Amino acid sequence: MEKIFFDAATNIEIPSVQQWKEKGKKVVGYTCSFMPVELFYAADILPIRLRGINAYSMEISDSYYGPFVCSFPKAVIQLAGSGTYHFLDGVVISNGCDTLRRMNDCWRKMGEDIKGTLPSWMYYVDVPHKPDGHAFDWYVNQIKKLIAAIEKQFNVHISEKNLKKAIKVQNKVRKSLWELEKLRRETPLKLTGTEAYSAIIASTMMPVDEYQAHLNAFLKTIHKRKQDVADGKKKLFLGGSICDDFELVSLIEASEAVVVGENICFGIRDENDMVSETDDPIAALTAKYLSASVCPRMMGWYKERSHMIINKVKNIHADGVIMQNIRFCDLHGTENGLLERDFEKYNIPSLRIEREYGPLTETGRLKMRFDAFIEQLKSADINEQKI
Amino acid sequence: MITAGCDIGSRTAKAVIFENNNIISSAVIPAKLDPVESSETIIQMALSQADLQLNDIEKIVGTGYGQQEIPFAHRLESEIVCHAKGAWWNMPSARMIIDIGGQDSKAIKIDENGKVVRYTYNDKCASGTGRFLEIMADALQVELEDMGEIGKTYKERLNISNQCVIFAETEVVSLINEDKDVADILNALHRSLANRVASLARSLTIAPDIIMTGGVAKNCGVFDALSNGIGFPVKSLDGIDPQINGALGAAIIASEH
Amino acid sequence: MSIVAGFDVGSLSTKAVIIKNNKLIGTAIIKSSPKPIVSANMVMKKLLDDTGIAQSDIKMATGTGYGREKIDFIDNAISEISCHSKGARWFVPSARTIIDIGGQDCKVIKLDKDGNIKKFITNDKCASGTGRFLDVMAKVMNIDVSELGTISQKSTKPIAFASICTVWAQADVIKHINSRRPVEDICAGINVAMANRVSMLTNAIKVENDICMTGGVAKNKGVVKALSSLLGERIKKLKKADPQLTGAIGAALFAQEKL
Amino acid sequence: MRPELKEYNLDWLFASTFSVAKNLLKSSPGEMEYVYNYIPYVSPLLKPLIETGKPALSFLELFGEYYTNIVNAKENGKKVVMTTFCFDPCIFYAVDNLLPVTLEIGTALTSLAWKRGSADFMDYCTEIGFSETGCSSQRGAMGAYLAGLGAQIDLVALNMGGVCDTNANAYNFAAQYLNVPYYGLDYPSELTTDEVREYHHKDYRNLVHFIESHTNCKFDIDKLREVLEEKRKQDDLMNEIEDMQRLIPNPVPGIFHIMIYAARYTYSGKKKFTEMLKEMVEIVRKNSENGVSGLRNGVEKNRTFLVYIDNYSYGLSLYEWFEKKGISHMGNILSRTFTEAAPYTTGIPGTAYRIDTTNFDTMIDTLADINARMPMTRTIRGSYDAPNMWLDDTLSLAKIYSADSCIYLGTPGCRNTWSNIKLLARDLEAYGYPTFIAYGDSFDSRVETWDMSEMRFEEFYNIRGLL
Repeated sequence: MEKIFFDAATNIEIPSVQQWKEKGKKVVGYTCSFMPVELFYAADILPIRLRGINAYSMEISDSYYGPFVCSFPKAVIQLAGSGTYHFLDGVVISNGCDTLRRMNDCWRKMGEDIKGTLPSWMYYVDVPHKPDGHAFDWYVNQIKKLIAAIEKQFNVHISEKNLKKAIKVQNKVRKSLWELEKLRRETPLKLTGTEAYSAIIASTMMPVDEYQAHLNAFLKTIHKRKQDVADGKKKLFLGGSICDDFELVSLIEASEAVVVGENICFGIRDENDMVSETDDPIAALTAKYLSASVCPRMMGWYKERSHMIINKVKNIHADGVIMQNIRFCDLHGTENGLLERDFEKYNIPSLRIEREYGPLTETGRLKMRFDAFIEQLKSADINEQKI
Repeated sequence: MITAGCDIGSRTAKAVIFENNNIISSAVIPAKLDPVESSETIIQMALSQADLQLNDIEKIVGTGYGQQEIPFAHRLESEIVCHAKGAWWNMPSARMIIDIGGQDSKAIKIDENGKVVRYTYNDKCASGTGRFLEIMADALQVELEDMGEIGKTYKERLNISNQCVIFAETEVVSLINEDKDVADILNALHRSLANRVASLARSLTIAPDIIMTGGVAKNCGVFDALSNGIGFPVKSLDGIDPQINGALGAAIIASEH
Repeated sequence: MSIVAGFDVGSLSTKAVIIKNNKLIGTAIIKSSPKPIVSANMVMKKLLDDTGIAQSDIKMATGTGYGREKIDFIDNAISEISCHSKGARWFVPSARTIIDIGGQDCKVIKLDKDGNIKKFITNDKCASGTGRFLDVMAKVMNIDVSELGTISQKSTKPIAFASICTVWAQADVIKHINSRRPVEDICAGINVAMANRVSMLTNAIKVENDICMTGGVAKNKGVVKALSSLLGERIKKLKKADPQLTGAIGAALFAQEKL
Repeated sequence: MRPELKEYNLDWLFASTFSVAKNLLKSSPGEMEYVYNYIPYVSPLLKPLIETGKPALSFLELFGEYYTNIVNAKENGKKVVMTTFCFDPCIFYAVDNLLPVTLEIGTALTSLAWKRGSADFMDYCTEIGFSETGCSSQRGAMGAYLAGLGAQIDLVALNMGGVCDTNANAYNFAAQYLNVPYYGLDYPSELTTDEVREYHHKDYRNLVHFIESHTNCKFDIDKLREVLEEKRKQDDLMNEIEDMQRLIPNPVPGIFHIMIYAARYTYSGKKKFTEMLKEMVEIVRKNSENGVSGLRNGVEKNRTFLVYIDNYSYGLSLYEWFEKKGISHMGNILSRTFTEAAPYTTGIPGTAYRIDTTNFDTMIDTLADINARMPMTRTIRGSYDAPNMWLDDTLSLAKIYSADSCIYLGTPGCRNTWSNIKLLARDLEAYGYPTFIAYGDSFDSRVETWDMSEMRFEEFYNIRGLL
């Protein structure tokens, strides 16, 4: 596996971020896939996704968040409270879900108690729960306000030219990521889900130019490979709650399976998942980040979502689907319940699990489910042969 | 004036006899299924140690989970008030008391007069209670009393993360399967418990001195880990078995009324 | 003559069976030690001692259960879901829905008419729907877990508990013991709380007849009765052997197929 | 779900229970006692309710009528819209052929009066795929409608987008599951800016269009005006009750909060609700003139403000416990009416609404403004400590009502408040309000039994010296 990607996906303050800082440049953390990273690159600021990996205890976050709350934002607060995010020059929080938006409140309160944990700049972006109409206009305005706030805070100017350039650069990354996705559909399959997924996560943690170079190199290596990593294994699709703790993917692949696609808040959806390079940049960013990023938080769009997900499962030729949700993530928990019924209609075998976010210290119970699911898929094969 | 405090918990029963601002005897036994039996046995033990009869005691205050069932109590008081009182009597500089009990854990904030200002108890399942250690001692087949010392000899830093005691037990079993050392597992358990309890104290905002009371305070592993979790040194009671603190507080309250 | 064995190393108990020509010729159940390998060796020794069969006579052995991958003398490992399905069909060939309440989790499995797994569901939420729940409660009550069923039968008024968390429920149980509520009502309340959790899981998979319950909890008449009434369906009794052996029997049957 | 439960239609059960129960008021005390023996699960609710006299009759008539209408909806050619509390349903009554079903009210009533509460319905939701950790307030009644044990739902419309994910998510699930049209209003995190106001208005116009297109009805301007004028009267009456609640002792009987809660989210804009409120005002006024507390024994020892919602899962146990201890229930977040005339909105521009019935546009804008200022849509949408949000509201209300202490009651399904309550409690304590966080579930007694909760309440009031 590409070590550079693996390191970027499993650590927070990676060497490339440190090098970026050493050049005297700024780093800003953000929470959701609704955040147009282009805005920051246009100001020569490095945007990184806030993550909660490697949080082994919750003694800090549990004193702000209550008990019946998803462990992802809790893990982020725990890390922030322990100083992991000390290098950030700012944080932008958006209302991806209720618990995430409350991270803003908990973080500020923590800043009163533990010195040095509050970044010098905290900004809240209000993402509407509708992708079109007046909500579109609202988000255009939110982006404009964010631009103004960045300009003021970091004493920079975000020009249209730079914005357009940043869009171009990100589109190139998206094209390469799509390249990667296409490779995951091929037989022989030349890369595992763990490899692909760590490359995808790394894209949110590394400066874009550096990332693009590594990704190009990685794609080249894959092309040269011969071995089929899916030989004798079942191809699975993974969906549901945010899952940057990709140990889960590795655990699935420790059974006789390989993950060939996901839909979990990272990566790109399809080849059209691009930002227009000709339209007004802010409208173009809104179209991509708001209108095209319909997630279960946008109530009333389930049909479009299920259509998109089922198509993806079919296109990647998955043998089955694993749908997971973090405990207390009702948005995905419920959507998984609806999807389960629809998968059944299309004869797509599926397995639904609920889990805690964070380090997998105990894998027995999960592994048993994955093993059994794969046994189920295999016994279905034997039956087909009989018929 | 001779008074007594009787603390009938879900796991242990404790009694303290108190005279002229002094503890004259105390006793601890494992709780019996019948709380009445527990209270009668424990008070008799404390009385015989002090060479006294039940009618020598002027006032008895009962506390703890089974307080309603103490036949001879003149007055009942919540564990929270009793623990606060006991710790404050022992150490007037105490402003925060952490008590890990059998069924729940509490963080209590008190003022300079020992009055409870705020308190909170564990909110999620029981991974922050004494039951947790008991179940784990069972799973690891070690004695409850030895857990602290064994845990101190740890070498590898392991982690137990599950929120649910029962699933945390699964984690422990899987660590045993991986041939992890018992000391390392114990150390992880102590940190896990201490961190859950630390969040209670943190949510009230920390105020020194912080005293840890209750039977679990005798477990040096949890005790040390608690200081780390809170980010502030935790103190133990001065010269008193932390387990009798609730009964002590009850006896003191009896003497005040 | 083919002798095969199945081992089910669970978190609470370890089970093993020997099957010869589709017939059960030896069984053993022991309490699990924390180390699965130790449990497996112990149960193996007991099995061999009881039946007088030599280990070398066992042509094929399959392991299942929590510690399945740690057993060194087995030829292959298969998940509990598959083994319980297989084993249940050995008891009741018409079984289509299998409910297994294990120490760490509860599983409901739906089979097609040929016994293939169509779908399964497990509780990930909390331990309150698992065998450990009953275990913890019995301990508080100071009775053996096997008595929960019989004692509860005398109850006319099961007590309602906080059934969302095992340990909160335990606090309730202690409270009721302290206030001297009848033991049978407490036991019945525990069984009903358990049955409630399991029925929710079972209904989620849409039951098909016949329904079987496997595992040790199947021996608890209180839970079985409460569950039947909640589901509005009869649960078939496993008669040919101890239901606790189902997983091990299924494992042995897989071993037999491999021969 | 228990097989025997599938025999009964929930709406029909309610319709008949309430219609029959109102006859009780005509009975002699002896006859009443006799009947209570036959209804051991409903009587703990009925007894204290009936003791309130006239308003009880109106309450029972109101709900008898409400559920009878729902039962007969299809026969009468009416469509049924599933909606949420904190949505003002008066808009639906401005359309001739539409009837709202408010899930949370159904859940609360089931929890209050049914033997096993709404536990079976809640579990049914889980069985068909809904998240078990979702809010219990919807899961209760929703289970019945999804299982086909209630009216057939034709459309789903609500206002919780941007305020509460779990809520909107539940309705979204119901709409997808039943395959019926869905419209959800969405709210930004702010309240008072022009940009937000414009967003509210545009969003609400889409709702109007949604209703018209799915009912094949045009809004009738006169009907709309009639409904809004009725609502104005109701607001005034509620404000009057709230204003008198400031007196010491508080003359408002605690159970009025449940009665108003249930009625305002089902019968807003309807005459029957106005009647009930008038009768309540009369009682409260009389109490205040006599300087009597609304508590049955007349002695007020403590005034407790509920910073979030109420509890319905233990029947009326909490209310009865308050009565026993001499604690005045100062209402909860759902008791509030954020009109311009409300005592706690004066002087804060943009936070209150004004009913303007000049023309169709002003009325639609009014409705948009009302919905944006319903208790939760107003208070829970932004950061807990942002201006005019949870902390601000709680502090000003606690002050206005001379509260001695605060209690948080909610459900483990509430992501918003469980993410913030520790912070809020800390702030309230700092302002001198002893605050207790209860872990039970307002609608599901299986989370924490009343025995355990009672012990915790008892502990809190004793230790903090509040009685």
